[in-house]
Amino acid sequence: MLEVEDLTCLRKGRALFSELSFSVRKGEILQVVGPNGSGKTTLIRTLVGLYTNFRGEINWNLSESPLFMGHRSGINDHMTVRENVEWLVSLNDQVFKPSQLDDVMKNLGLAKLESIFCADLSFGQKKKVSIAPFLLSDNLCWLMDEPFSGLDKNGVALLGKFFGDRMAEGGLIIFSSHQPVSIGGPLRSVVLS
Amino acid sequence: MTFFKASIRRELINYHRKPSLVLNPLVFYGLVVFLSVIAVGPEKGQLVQVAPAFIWTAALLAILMSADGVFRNDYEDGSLELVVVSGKSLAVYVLAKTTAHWIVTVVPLVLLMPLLGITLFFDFRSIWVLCLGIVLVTPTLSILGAVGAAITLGLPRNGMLTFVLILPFYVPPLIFVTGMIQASQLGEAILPFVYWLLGIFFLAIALAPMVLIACLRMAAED
Amino acid sequence: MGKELGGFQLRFDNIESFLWMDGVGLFVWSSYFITLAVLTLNLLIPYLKKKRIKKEIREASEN
Amino acid sequence: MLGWFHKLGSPKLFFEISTRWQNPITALSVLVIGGCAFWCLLFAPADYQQGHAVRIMYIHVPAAILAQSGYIFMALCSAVYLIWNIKLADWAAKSVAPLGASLSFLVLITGSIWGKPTWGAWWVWDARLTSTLVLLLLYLGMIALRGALEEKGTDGRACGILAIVGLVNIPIIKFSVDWWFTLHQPASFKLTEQPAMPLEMWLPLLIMVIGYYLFFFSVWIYRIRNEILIREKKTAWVKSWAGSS
Repeated sequence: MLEVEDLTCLRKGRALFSELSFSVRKGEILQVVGPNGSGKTTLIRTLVGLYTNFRGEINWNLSESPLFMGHRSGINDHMTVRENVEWLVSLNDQVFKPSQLDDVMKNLGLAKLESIFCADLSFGQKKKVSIAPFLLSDNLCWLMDEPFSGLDKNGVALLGKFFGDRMAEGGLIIFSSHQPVSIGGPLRSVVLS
Repeated sequence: MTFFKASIRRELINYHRKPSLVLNPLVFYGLVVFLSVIAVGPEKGQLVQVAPAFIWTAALLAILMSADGVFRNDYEDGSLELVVVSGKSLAVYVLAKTTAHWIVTVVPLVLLMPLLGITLFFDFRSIWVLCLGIVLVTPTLSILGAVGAAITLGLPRNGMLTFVLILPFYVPPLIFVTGMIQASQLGEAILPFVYWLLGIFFLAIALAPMVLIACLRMAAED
Repeated sequence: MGKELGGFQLRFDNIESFLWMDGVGLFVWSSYFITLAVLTLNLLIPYLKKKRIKKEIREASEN
Repeated sequence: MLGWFHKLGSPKLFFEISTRWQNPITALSVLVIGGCAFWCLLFAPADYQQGHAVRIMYIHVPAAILAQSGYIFMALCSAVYLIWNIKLADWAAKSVAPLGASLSFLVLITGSIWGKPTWGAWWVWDARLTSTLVLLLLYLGMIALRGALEEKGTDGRACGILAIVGLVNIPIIKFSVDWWFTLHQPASFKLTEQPAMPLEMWLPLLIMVIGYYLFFFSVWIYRIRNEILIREKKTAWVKSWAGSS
């Protein structure tokens, strides 16, 4: 679980948001909402340890570091979809069978694209590629920055369903979104102004 | 170890897909040497005397120039922050990066060396020493170049700054490696130079990872 | 050579020899003047900058 | 120890304390350097080999000492900043760079002017001149990196890291340049093989070095105060300071 107390993030001497307190338990999903520039990305990056210019306390109580999806996709344009997914998965110490990858690709609507260079994919397709390692992993703690942006209607519904599944398995998900999202289950939110 | 293998494989795939990253430094190197020959003149005695100077200067510039981009792609597409978050050893990551960079820039350079040596009227012993010098000095140059690349990471592409920052640090390796060639041409022992170059290399590989990791963490932060 | 001045030995007989310094006067004097210029600039630049900053802060707080 | 550090790390406190010190130190340094210059020009003995040209030594050597110890000082400030995250230490490091660059420039200029009457050439690729040239390049690189990163606000850590890398490298550079010099040693007059300096020469030199140190710190204080004013310009105490006097 995660507990955040009195978190204040500073950017160029100015407080982006101040004295934020919340906690997330296993089996819960937390949505970070707020308009552009309210600090959603910074909050996610702070939680994951990428941003250090903050005051307050962040306590993770986890056995392994969470899976992270950043604002930038982490997809290398000169590698194929499969190579990218393999690399991303190896970062998380996971192994998978080829059949598993096929299933995930089919689920994401990326079947038969495995040997395509990622430079040739659309923005939404790339987003799906960066979602793939999450589905191939046993790690139930996810931190995602704007996972829904760029996805089509089916993609949004699909990711919402994945969220619901993970929650049922006792997962802990924190994601940011600038638009309201419905998932298969209760959703708590932190609002940044 | 698996992470090292995965990283280095990824690097090599990238170089394979973008052969210009391998070819451009090589062509640049050949061009600088060619222009220097034009400037010095084709006379044999003179060439043998000054050729080591521009061979090394060209190698230095070519390596530094190509090293400037080693982290850029990963920084821009967000892979770097994923590596930082994943908790994988950044030291292994930078080691894989610089090793791959060293392999793809230096191996062609060593292969090119006999050819260059013959056109510059070097005898076989000098060519051998030249290759040895390349193998000994370029790891240090690669590592220092990576430090420059990491410090300027996140700035708009500006090769000049990396040059200004890192070239002063290239002075010691340059001194020892040119000294080695000159010693061999004068028929003196080259072993002391080998020791010095190795010493500098070990120092660089011991200290550089710390610096590189700090720089990469910093770059991932913004 | 020279006379005693409070325990110190004066090394020159007259102004002319002081300026000439056996032929190296130009070198000695130019390096002293360059040093003077560099050191003065080192003091002057931050001093002027401080005045400028002060003015800026004052104007900013008045508006 | 840490508490004391953090207390001194407060920009406001440093500003207040330095207000009292800056003018006396500046005045003292001008007095010492000026007075000592008279001593060096009028009363110091001429060298038996170089004649009066040795008087250049009195302004050249202290500048060289300060250019080098300035770099060490800068690296130390950077280390303090990187370890304890005290912003003032970063500003302190930043304030050293232009000063150090100007001093190493001074070393090179006076060195070459000194070289003409003694070596017979404006420039000699002597070990010390060469490593000072590298030092100047390191300072210039530092300033360039600051300039490039300042807008993003990440200049402190990058420059700090570079300064420390440079500190590790300076002895290596010095050593290798020495080696290089012995490899290519030209048959010329060497300054290093002088007999021990008599008291009436090294005493003014020592005083000049002290004067240069005082000068270094007075300029450094000026620069760091400016830095504090710029970075803290929105705080109440800076506004009241600007309004009051």
